[in-house]
Amino acid sequence: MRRSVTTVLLVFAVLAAACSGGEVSPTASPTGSEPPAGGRIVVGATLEPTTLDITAAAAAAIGEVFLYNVQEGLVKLDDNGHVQPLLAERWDRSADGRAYTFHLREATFHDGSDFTADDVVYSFERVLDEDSTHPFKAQLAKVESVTAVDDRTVEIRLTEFSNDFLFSIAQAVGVILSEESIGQRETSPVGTGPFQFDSRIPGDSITLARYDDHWGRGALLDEVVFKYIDDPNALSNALLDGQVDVISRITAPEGLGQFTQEAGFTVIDGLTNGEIILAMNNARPPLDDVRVRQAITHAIDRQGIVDAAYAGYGELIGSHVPPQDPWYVDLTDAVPYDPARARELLAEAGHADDITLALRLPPPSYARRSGELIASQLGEVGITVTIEPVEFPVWLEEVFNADQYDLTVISHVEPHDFVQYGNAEYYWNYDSPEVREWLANADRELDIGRRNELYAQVQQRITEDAVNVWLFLLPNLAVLREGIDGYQHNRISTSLDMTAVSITPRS
Amino acid sequence: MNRRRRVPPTLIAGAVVVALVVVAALVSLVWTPFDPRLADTASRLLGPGVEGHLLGTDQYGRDLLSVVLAGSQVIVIVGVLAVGIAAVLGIPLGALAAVRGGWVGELVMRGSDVMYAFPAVLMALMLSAAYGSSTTTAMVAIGIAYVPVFARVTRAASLQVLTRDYVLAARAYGRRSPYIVVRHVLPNISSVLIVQATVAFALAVLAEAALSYLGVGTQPPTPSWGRMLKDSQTFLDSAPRLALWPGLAIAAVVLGLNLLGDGLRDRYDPHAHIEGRP
Amino acid sequence: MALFVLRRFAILIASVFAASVLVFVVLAALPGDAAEVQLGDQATPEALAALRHELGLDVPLVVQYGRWMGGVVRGDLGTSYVSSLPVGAQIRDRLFVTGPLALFGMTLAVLIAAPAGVYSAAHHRRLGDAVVSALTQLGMAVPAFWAGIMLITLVSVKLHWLPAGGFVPWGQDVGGALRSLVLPAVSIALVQGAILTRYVRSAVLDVLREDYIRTARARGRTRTGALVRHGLRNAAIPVVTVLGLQLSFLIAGAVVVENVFFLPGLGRMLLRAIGDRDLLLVQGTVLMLTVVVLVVNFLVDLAYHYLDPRLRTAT
Amino acid sequence: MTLLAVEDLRVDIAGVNAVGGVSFTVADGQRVGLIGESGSGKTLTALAVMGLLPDAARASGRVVYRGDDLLTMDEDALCRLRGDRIAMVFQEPMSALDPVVRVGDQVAEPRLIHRGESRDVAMRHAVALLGRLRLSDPVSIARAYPHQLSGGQRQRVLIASALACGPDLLLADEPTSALDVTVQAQVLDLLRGAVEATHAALLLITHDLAVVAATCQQVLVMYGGRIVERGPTRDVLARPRHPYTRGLVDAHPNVVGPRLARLPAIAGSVPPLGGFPDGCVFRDRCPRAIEQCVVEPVLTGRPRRRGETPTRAVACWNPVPDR
Repeated sequence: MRRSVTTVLLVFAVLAAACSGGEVSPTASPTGSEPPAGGRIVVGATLEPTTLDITAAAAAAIGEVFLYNVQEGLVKLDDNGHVQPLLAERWDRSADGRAYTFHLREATFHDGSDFTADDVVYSFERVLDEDSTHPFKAQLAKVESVTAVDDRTVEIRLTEFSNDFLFSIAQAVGVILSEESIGQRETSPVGTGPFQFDSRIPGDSITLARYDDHWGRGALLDEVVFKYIDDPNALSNALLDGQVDVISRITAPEGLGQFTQEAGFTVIDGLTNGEIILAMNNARPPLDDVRVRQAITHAIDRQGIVDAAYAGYGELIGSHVPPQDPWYVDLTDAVPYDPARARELLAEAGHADDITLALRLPPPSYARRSGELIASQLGEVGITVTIEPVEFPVWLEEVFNADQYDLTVISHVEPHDFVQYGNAEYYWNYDSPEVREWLANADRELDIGRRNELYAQVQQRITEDAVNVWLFLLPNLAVLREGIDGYQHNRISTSLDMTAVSITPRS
Repeated sequence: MNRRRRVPPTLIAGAVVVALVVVAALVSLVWTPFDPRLADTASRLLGPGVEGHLLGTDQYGRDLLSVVLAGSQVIVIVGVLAVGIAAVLGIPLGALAAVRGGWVGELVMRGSDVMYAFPAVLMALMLSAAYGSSTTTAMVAIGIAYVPVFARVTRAASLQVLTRDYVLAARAYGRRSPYIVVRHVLPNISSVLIVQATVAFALAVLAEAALSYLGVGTQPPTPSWGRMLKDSQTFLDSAPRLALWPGLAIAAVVLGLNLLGDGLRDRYDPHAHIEGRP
Repeated sequence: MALFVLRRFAILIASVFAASVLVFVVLAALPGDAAEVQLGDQATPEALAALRHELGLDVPLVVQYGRWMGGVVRGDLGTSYVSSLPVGAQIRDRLFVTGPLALFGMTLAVLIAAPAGVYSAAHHRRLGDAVVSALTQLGMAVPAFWAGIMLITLVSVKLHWLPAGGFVPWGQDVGGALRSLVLPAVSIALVQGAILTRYVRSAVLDVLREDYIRTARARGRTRTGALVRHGLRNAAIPVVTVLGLQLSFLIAGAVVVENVFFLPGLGRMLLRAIGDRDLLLVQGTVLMLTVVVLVVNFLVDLAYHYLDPRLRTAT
Repeated sequence: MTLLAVEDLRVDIAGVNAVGGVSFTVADGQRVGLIGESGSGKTLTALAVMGLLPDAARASGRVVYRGDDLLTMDEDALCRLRGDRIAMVFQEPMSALDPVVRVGDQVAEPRLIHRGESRDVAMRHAVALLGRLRLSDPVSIARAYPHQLSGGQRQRVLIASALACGPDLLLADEPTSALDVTVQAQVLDLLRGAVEATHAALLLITHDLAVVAATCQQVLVMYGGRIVERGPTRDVLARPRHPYTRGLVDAHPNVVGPRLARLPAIAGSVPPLGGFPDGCVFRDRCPRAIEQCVVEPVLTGRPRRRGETPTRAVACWNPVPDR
């Protein structure tokens, strides 16, 4: 009896947490009237996925098109990052939090086959398989077993309770595929989503069409086209010229001026999980000295960077957690911009002006632009910085995998990725046993309050240790043509969720 | 008929412009109104003349005039060394192909055909992938991409000279090919090569701008007109002057070099065929 | 004539083979590989090893080259292990964009350069010549991407005459496809046209100095009559060389214009493929590029033979 | 009847005088030789008559052909004359023909322009013409390209092309000097035969006295852009009155005449354009120079009958005595 009562309480707690928070829901459609159905939207995007197999590559570009639109998981993240039911109508969790029982909906895959518990087992087994090369396999490390109780019920057992479990399976790793059409996952993926894959012109666009037999309300649009334009000017011109109806990612915010004044354009300025950081190689002298790292933090004028590099768009953050996470602690001003203090600390550490650091920058514009400013600002406090721009594969191999760098600028887009501060192997080379323990405890902590306290301690410590310099949160900047509603405000998961989007035909 | 010997106006105009750029490059090594690399974000996007910035400041708060002046350094370096590489490799190859002919000539020419498959842009991509993007990779890439042009021009011009009587005479009294090339051929085709060099220099400047556009050219914080032009595009509505100055600078240099090329051609060798590659 | 064609064909094959080895070696030396790109920042050493094995990257270079070349000989350029799309098909689709773009651009360039070059040569040292020379100087001084952006801002965004970019597939709407190539072709033609004008002018000037032009005038031809009847064909010979060079350059060199107009062309694919370390795609493309360049040069030589009887009877 | 009358023709190139006041006449069917070393302005004179001077050159004076002054005629009118009524053969057969056009077409071209004949008719006419110039197998010659023919053949093609419309005046600028001696004689005979057959007048420009002697009735001797002596060929060559002509004749190795140990040569060498002395242009090299020579001599001679222009004249204050 005791077990079941606590189960109910917990379920209620989870649901409560899910609905709490008065954050802005997706751009509210006109109250009362049903949003118009039908129509076609061309979404201007910047990075085209090379492969369409969401289980093969980590590239966010794949999730952008397929996650939630075409391929669904048991649960889903809403615009504020809360877990919502999807293919699972509801679920119960055992008192010790180690067993989840999901009650599945009636649904069909685009290839016509029925969605059953076996598909869930098959999809999870595929990831957990010993020699699977799934990029996000580690997120399911705590999964012990996945068993189909009956056609409509699945039980997942964990080695121990994990706060992040539901959050993880709400994303790419938790996508449910149909075994029958697994073969075509790379070229024309199949799922249960409101849209189905229609066609692709490599180098140009991917087209999704409405799936009429969707289990739920289904999509409002008849067709969504993801049009790939990597040049920011070309993208803006395409919107001005009517070639595209939405610019899903703005990489040159200074160009936004031409849209706000023009009648009919709506500029979206939402949140993402992308913490843009100046990563420091904590293992490499003089960066192993915390005073040097603190000096570097003091030397960086983060608001100046946001203004110059991103035209003022983008919130400042003080640690490796975005504001929308429930355990967020505002440490923005913990280490303020103070060049004088920076010089003092450097002198204290015996490096008045003899430090030369290599700043290796990956291609994205936020990195290249911030990098220039950082080099100049560090120069002001006596640290000479040489900029080395590198291609993404080179950044991955030399910086990320082989730690051959002093400084780099990168945005960590995976949600809850501050758990990496517990991983000494991670490219920052930050090894703090206490932080590792807090993180581990926090994940298996059933009490949400206690969990948030532990995560707060972690944030405090990594900011004190000045492991990295947290520059600002990559804003979710987009521009919509007149008449588009239901477009997501924030970008929590990688998905560009078009399931609730509608368009009133141009007047 | 000594009218053509008078120095043609195009030569003077071209020489003046090119000299200006070289002077700007040298001066900017020592002095510029402000430090071209200092990004003072507080004074971003200032108009011309504000706070002592003659041309205003760019989106990062750097003094536009200083950056443009410093940008000339890259132009001179990339131009001179890229053309140097192309000439040092291309000319001997071309001469060899002309003198030896037969399968050697064919090999060199077909080799240069294959090289044409690697336009400067592609060469730069490969090199930047291997050694990181920088002025050097851009320069080497442009240089290598122009080797076939120099080879082809040298071979064509040498073949003409080799049929001249004084070469036959030299051969008659036992001069060996290398001597003939150095002593007779090269001096006589030097005018063609000079003209080709100026045209190649102009095309190298444009290639550097294209590479910067693709992000594989000169990297920050080294100022580069090509990159400035690229970065300024998103500011077209708010601050068009950011694009104006680098654009004018590139156009002026290329114009100057072409005029210099024309002038030299008219002055020394009116019948020379110019070969160049976009 | 047949002997000439045969010999050139043999050289063509040898050059293509040499290019493929060169390409393979250069690409294999690049740091970072497709496995790392695919796993991104989630990679763990074990996952990398497993994926490399799956993609066949853990096999010695020579074997990889052998497999690739084996396929090429059978006309199969293999399937990209990054995008799992057949390489041959991708290149073909992209060539249907870049090929017409290059031809369209060069046709416009010739339509600009031929009249302008001849006009300025015929009006040598007079106003006409100066005006054309000034315009060509301007044309050559404008970076290609700049011309593109200006055209878009003016024609597409302000006047809405033509699309601001993108490409409507030939299959779907030939008219639409052509419309999407107009502005890119014009921006190519501006730069290449200017360069070509200089060559046409120089070639025509040389021809006008020839004796047979004077002989033709002695027979009663007017100045223009002599130029058209006897000058142009002789001037065409050096111009054809340059045309060949420019055309083969545009196949891969138009990447900048393809970027500005977001056309799914060959250059842009190559740029992306190198970034993704999609080596099979890069190798296939560069191999095909080499073939195109050699074929274009081959055609230029044939054009020589057609234009210049002295060559035709000599070999 | 005078066909062509050149009166005080002057030609300046970029401000430098190359032909200084030349006057002569050519009658119908008459064959006139224009002798002079290179640099004497003889080619420029011919080009001036044809209106084909290089761009940098300016001509003045009068060139009257059948009553019309060619110098003032507009280009279109000139084009109608050239190749039809007045034709010209040039010196360099190697470069005077368009390398990329078949020989037949180039010979037939005047017929196309002036007679409006179709290509086939003009081609048949051309082949006939080539045959008349004793070219073996004229049909294949017509189909051939210039680089496939020898120098002699090409010169005959040029002559054929010039005579295509039966002009009444043919200008020939050193037509044979680029050919070797044996071929030279043949081509000259053909040229003379063709001209006589069509009663055309010939103005033959050459530096070779033998060529003039064999072909021309009248001869004009040019030096430094001026005609220094004029008269019937045999008369001038046998008894030259102007020291320059005298020097030319003496310098000519007479295969038949007495064997001389050393051929006499004219002192000094021909000065570059614009380098001629004022007054008599030859005075700096003339053995018979007297101080009056500082004044430019006028071409004078005794008319056989009053009022007639003298056929025999010389421009010299101290001419060689008439033995």
